[in-house]
Amino acid sequence: MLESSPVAIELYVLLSAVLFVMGTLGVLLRRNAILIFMSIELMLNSANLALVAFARQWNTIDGHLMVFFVITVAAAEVAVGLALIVAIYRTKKSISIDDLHKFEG
Amino acid sequence: METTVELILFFIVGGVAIAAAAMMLMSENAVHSALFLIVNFACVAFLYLMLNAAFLAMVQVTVYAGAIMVLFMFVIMLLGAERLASDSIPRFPWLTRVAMGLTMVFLALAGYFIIESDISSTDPEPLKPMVQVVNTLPDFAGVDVYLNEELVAEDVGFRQTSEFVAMPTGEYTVAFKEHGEETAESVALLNAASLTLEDNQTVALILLPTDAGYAVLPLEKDLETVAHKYETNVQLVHAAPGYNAVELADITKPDLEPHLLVENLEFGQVSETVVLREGSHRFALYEAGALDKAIANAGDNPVKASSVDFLHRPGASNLKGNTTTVYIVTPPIQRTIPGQAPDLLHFTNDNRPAFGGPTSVGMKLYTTYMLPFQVIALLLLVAMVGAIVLTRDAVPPPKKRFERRLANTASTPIVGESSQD
Amino acid sequence: MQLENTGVSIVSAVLFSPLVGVLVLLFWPRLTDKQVRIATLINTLVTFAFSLLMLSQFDSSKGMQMEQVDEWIAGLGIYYHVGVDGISIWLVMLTTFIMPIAVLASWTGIEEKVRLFHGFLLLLEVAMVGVFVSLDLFLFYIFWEVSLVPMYFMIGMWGSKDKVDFFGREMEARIYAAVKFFLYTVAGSILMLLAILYVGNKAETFDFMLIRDLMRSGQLVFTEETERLLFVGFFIAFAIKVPVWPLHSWLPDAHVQAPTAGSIILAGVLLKLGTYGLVRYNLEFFPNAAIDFAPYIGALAVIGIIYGAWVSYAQTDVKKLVAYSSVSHLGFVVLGIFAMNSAGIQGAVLQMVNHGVSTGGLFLLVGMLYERRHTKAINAFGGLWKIMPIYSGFALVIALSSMGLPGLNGFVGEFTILVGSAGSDTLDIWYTVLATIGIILAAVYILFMFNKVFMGPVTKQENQELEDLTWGGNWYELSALVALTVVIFVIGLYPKPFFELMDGAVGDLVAQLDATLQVAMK
Amino acid sequence: MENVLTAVPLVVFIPLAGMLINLFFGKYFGEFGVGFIGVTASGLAFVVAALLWAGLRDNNFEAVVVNPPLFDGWISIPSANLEIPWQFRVDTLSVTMMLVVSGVGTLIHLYAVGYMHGDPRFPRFFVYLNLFLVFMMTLVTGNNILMMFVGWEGVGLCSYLLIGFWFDKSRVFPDGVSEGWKNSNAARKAMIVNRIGDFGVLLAIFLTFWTFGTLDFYKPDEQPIGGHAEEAEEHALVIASTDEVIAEEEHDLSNMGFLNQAQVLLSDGEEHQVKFGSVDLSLKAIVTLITLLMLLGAAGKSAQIPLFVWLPDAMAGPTPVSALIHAATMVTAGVYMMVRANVLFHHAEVSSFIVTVIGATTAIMAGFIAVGQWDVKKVLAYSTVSQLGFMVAAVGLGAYAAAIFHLVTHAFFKALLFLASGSIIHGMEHGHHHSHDSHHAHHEEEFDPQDMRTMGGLRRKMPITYWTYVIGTFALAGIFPFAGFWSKDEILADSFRVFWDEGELKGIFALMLLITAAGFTAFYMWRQVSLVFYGEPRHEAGEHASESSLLMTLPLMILAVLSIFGGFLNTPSDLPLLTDLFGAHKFTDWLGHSVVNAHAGEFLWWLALGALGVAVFAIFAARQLYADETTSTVRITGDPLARNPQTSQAFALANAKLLWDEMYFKYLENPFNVASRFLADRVDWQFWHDFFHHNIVYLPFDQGAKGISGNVDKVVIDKGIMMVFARGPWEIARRVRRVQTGFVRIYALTILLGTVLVMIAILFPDIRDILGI
Repeated sequence: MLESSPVAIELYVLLSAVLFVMGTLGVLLRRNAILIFMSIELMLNSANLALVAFARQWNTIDGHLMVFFVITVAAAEVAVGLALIVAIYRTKKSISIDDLHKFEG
Repeated sequence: METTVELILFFIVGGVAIAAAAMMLMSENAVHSALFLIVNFACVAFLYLMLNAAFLAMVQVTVYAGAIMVLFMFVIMLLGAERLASDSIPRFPWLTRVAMGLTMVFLALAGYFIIESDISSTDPEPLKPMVQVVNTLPDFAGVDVYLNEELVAEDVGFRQTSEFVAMPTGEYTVAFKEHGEETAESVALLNAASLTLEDNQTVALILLPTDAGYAVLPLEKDLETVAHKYETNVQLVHAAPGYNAVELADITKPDLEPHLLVENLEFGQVSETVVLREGSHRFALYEAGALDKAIANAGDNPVKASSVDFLHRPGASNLKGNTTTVYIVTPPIQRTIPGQAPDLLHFTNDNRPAFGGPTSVGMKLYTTYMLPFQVIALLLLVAMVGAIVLTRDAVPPPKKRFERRLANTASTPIVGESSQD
Repeated sequence: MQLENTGVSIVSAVLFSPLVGVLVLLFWPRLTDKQVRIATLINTLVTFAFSLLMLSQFDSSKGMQMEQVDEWIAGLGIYYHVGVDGISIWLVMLTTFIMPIAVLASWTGIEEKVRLFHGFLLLLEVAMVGVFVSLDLFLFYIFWEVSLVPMYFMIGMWGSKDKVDFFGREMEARIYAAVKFFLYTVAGSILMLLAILYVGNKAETFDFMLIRDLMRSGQLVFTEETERLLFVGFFIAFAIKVPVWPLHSWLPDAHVQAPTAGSIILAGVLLKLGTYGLVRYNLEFFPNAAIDFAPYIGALAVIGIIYGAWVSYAQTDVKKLVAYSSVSHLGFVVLGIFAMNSAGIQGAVLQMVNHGVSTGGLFLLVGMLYERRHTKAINAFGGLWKIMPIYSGFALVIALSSMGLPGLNGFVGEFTILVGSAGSDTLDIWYTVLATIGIILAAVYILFMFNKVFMGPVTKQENQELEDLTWGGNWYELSALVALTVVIFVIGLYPKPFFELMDGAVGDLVAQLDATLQVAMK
Repeated sequence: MENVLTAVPLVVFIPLAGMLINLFFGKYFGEFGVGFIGVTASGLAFVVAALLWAGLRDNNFEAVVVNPPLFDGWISIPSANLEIPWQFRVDTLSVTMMLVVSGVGTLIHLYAVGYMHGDPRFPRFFVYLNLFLVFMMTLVTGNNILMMFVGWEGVGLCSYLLIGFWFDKSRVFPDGVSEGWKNSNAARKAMIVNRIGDFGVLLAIFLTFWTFGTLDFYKPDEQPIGGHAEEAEEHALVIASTDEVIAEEEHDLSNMGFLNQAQVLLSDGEEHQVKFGSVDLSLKAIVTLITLLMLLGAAGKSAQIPLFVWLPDAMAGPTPVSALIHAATMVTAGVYMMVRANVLFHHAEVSSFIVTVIGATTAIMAGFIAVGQWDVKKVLAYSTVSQLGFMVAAVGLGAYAAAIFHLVTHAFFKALLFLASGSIIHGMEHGHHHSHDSHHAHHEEEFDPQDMRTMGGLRRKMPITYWTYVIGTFALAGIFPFAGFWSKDEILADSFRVFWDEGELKGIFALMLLITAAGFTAFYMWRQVSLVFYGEPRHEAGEHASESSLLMTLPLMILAVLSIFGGFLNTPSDLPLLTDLFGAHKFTDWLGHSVVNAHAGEFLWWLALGALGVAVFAIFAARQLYADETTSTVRITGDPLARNPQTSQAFALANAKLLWDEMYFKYLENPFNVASRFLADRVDWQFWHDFFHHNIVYLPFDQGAKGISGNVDKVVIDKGIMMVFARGPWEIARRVRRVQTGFVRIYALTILLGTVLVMIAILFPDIRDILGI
């Protein structure tokens, strides 16, 4: 039986919320597609942190598994997303998200 | 004291994480942003460690900070995209204010949720009690054991143990019958009219014969204990009716005095857990007080293990780290011969793996989460193929390249070829 | 109601092996059109090889066999349950045999979106085989509906370039035909779905074998009214697909507009889904209603036989002529089925195969002509025998087979059906007499077509330079025709093994029908 | 020699092999090779047939059933008790047919090598001829009626292919139709008319199966009951007694072919009911039905009223085809079938009567038409129809042996006549070619080498043809001692016997009609001989005509010999000298081993002399009548009969073929076509496909939908509610649409906004608490 965490779990979750909000801001405010991607990664990470914290609190390993899956999906997403960016850059010569509001080559 | 240290650490690391995130957001250079993000990820990994998620911390560093971020860096460098997007004129000047406002509202709400929800005071889900059967009944080839008519162990042979079975909390009546006898009535057990199972309990039910019939001895085991990696737990159970109290000693080194582990254990009693180093051990079972007597007799001479009369001395047993071994004193197989020494039986359980370690994650992953795991793997595969397809250039067919190479060899042998690639 | 899961059966291999091709076509980048065709051909041939293997393992002394059961939606009593018996195995064989021919038929005819087309072909094969082998009503229904989709696209995307006048608005004929085909069939199958759901609910399982056992043991009984309604629900779906007169008006459109491969499959296999359903479900599940309705359905069949033949005689478009001849031929099949005796049903099953081969062959021939001359009008030809002797030789054999010349396959089927209907307890002798007139009319329209196209002097300049078949030039056409011709002769001269294999299954069915009939007659 | 009987499949397989070889490799062989293979295949089949004949004699004339190799069954449905094997039957009847088919066939093959010389599709012709032999042999050797039917349809197919063999001839007739189309249409007509007959045969088969449970004539270990095989010692059978004999014996019906079953069941004098679907019929009625349906089949194949119309048109095929298929062999298949089923016909009095009437009427009708024909082959074609009428009438009269006997002799002399006419045509064409080369002026004129009006005087140009033709004519006309005399006399004698001894009306009816028909026969034959051979040539083609090659004349000579002596096969019993020389009704005895009801007729002196007198008179009359024509060198414009007002109408009628074709077109073909077009265009397409589908199914749906959205809408909804429900959302949509800018960041912001709103919604109770609302 695991002892309860020395640091209150709420603190972890709050930290996660703060990071999430920062990620959100990144997505909203930056125009560089790569940076937006990185912000999304940040958001995913903050969610992961919350998951791990809850897992610690409730003493189940399932949260960890969820994080594991999120990491995997994130990897997949990054692979495809970056590939998209590269492809778009080839045709548009720009990765500014504002230049991409039309589906045309 | 420990709490304060951790708290301080948390604030430092959390602060760094937030700072790194902020720097990532604000830095104009994409490369810098990426580097800051790495710092942030490292901080999160550290927090994982503090939350007993050692395995995930490792994955976080290798996969995220290592692989994914390298990918980012690579793409940034490939496109030369460090400052690309900032040249254009900002399109939605109002967006900054709106976004800030909305996110702050979001944060406030989330914070309200978190604080109101009172996570820390919520107790974790209790574990269901686990039951295991140990058969020391020499009279039967195999027994089926029932708890309230529910079969928990089937065909457990003499000196064998069954797998753990999770049972709901509650009162139970234990009964058993010989395996394979379809019609046989279950054999009543003398002292086990009822057994109470509680949450988080791990119980080994030791079936043992008594002079009057058959009895069950519930042995509560603490498999949670995180033993040192190189240590092993040993317990002794006296389950031989009609025999006097016993004591157990470690006689791994025969020339030294036996190291007494358990003393004066009466029938039906269970000893405390003794922690030993892992490795090969020899034990000897004595009648209670026999060792003291021998020491007293010997006086100043050192008592050699070999010289003390013992009840039973099994061969060397190899005890592995992070396990619990239970030694059970049972009556001899042939009970008809009076005065014969009791037998010593042992069985070993692995202790539960540490929370958050690779073993626990892996066990869960390969059992409960097998299907999602495969789906995720497939997804990864598809993403990989997709990435290849997307980034694939309009490569001229290989045949053509071959022709070109031929043409080049005719004119400028090497330079022409490399320039094509 | 529980079924034990079993191991993988060869039936599943036959069923799903075309999916391999679909995956290859989906994911293998940069296949040239030719490679796509070759891959599809190989895939269909492998499927055919699998089905031959299945045939070799078939034990005529057993009923349903090579079954595979896997839990699917256990809560609703729905299983993945497949297997073959003497009836379905021949239809599976027909399907796997026709598919390579369909691929060969589109070897040069399809030039746009080749990969997609072949993907649809393979998907269609899965669906069609699935209908024949599925032993679960739910599974059956799914395959049934899936079979519509590829055909819908095949007609709609690769169909002819004709235009039709639709209420004063010009419309692509192929779109019109595709939509009509789709709507007709779907309209019927909705009724079937209702009936399936009712039966499944009442039996608490969707498994064909379980329901059959329940019915045979008298544990599942419908009232007379219900049984009739259910019968009609199934029948209309199948009748539209067959098509039984007067529900045939989608057929000429679909056939004429479809690409060659589409026509071959449509005539060769898809229509058989309906007749197969009649044997498998209507007779098996609702024998009382079937006996009650048999005279009326028999009448529709006979009308279809004569009407189809008569109407096809007046056609000016070769493809339309063949399409109407299908109405006539399938009238025979329906007649045989509702004769409800062994000869009739076995003849019907064999005739399904025969019609698939000979009418499929006719469509193949028409397709070849269309590719060469880009017209299907009968008047545009004449005297082709002189110009294309080999092609015409094959055309003669296939036309004669369609006409029912003894010694070729068509005769064996038609004869057996008519023997059955002549001795039927459900149909009067007049049905046979009138149906036999259909045989005369078959000669009338087939010979009309053959004479106009192949005989007479060559009068049109365009026809002078048509290319005949050679191994070097167009092996794909020649090999498809050779394969069809071989089957035509084999079934015509030695149909014994075909009957032998289906005798057990049909005998079983007929025994049940006879028992019901005995009760009904008292 | 009994073992030789198992070789019977060879009569099918040898021609099959020949056909396959020529089909696949014929184009490499050249004419000689192809012809050699074709003739050899046919000749070998004849050798096998001859061996079978010998073997059968050694086997005490007992029939043998042989299973072919490889094919251990054909249609076999155990659960329906339907078992139809491929089995060959060797008995005296089938061997007779085999000998005729392969014997005459070989000669015609040989002839065809010469006749078809130079044709671009020479190999194909021999493929068809051999294929025809395959099917014809299947027809005559099949042990069950369905196998016979295979051959039956197969020969029909070959007939179709061969009639239309010259489908590509582009010569255009005065009526605007090219010869190719005429040939093709003639082929199609033959096939379709035959199919109508097949309709009867098929129904007969179904009835047979459900009545007797089998389609085998006889089972393998079975001999015909009541035939010679059982009472080998007796020569002439008296039918009345056999019935009683049969009835007394015990029989296991389940293991019998249908002919024996019928024999047993019909002989015992009891009423047998047959349950047939929902109908109960007596066995007698069923047998009557079966025989009538068979008659329909025979009428199709053997060109009887009303289905004979295809045979004259079938002359469009090359002449060897006309000789082989449309004179000697295929057209006799109907007679063969009826004789094979003689048990049934014997017991079906009504059917027999109708058969007699049909046969006799056909004989006289066709004889009459033949008088008015100008085409040399058409005359022979109608003659064939007429002679087939004789045979059919013989069947109806119960003179089965006589029918087959006439079939055999007819095969000889009619094949001879056709081949000779082919030789004439060949000669005329040759002459035409020759004259063309010298006189180019006559180019425009279309020349028909088959028109007798252009011939004349060929006697000197083509002596062999002339002599053989005259022999054939005598044989056909029934001049003593040629073959036709004997066979025709036997039929006439039988019809008299039926009338006199049994007092049946059909006897006298047949006798009168057949004698008249015999007179017609002699008349039109001599008319033909006069017009073709006598006098002076009336066309330069005739002047340049020359005798055909030996390859063509050799078969003529052989057939001429057969036509002279063929009749002695079956000389009557009490003739002086001839009976001692050739034995008494040998052929009938031989046939009696398989044809149960075969019986030898008496020889009636007065009848034979009378018939001979009629023939001689007719020949004399023709000679007188056409003597004037033959001496003229001007082309005949009209027949002497047409010029005579008393006979002109009759001649016109004969010339117009009694308007059969026109009638068929008017009352059958045209209505069928019109109805077909009406059904297809009006009923199926305009009404059902377009009108019903569009106006009944689609439009109401469409209108209904529009009605709801239209009328109801315009009045009620459009004015009021529509504005709210329709215009409102539209306006909203118009504005909201602008949100879809395509800018991802705006979307992200929207998502965030949504999230915040959701959170507020969740928190709403708390907020309410806090605010104290």
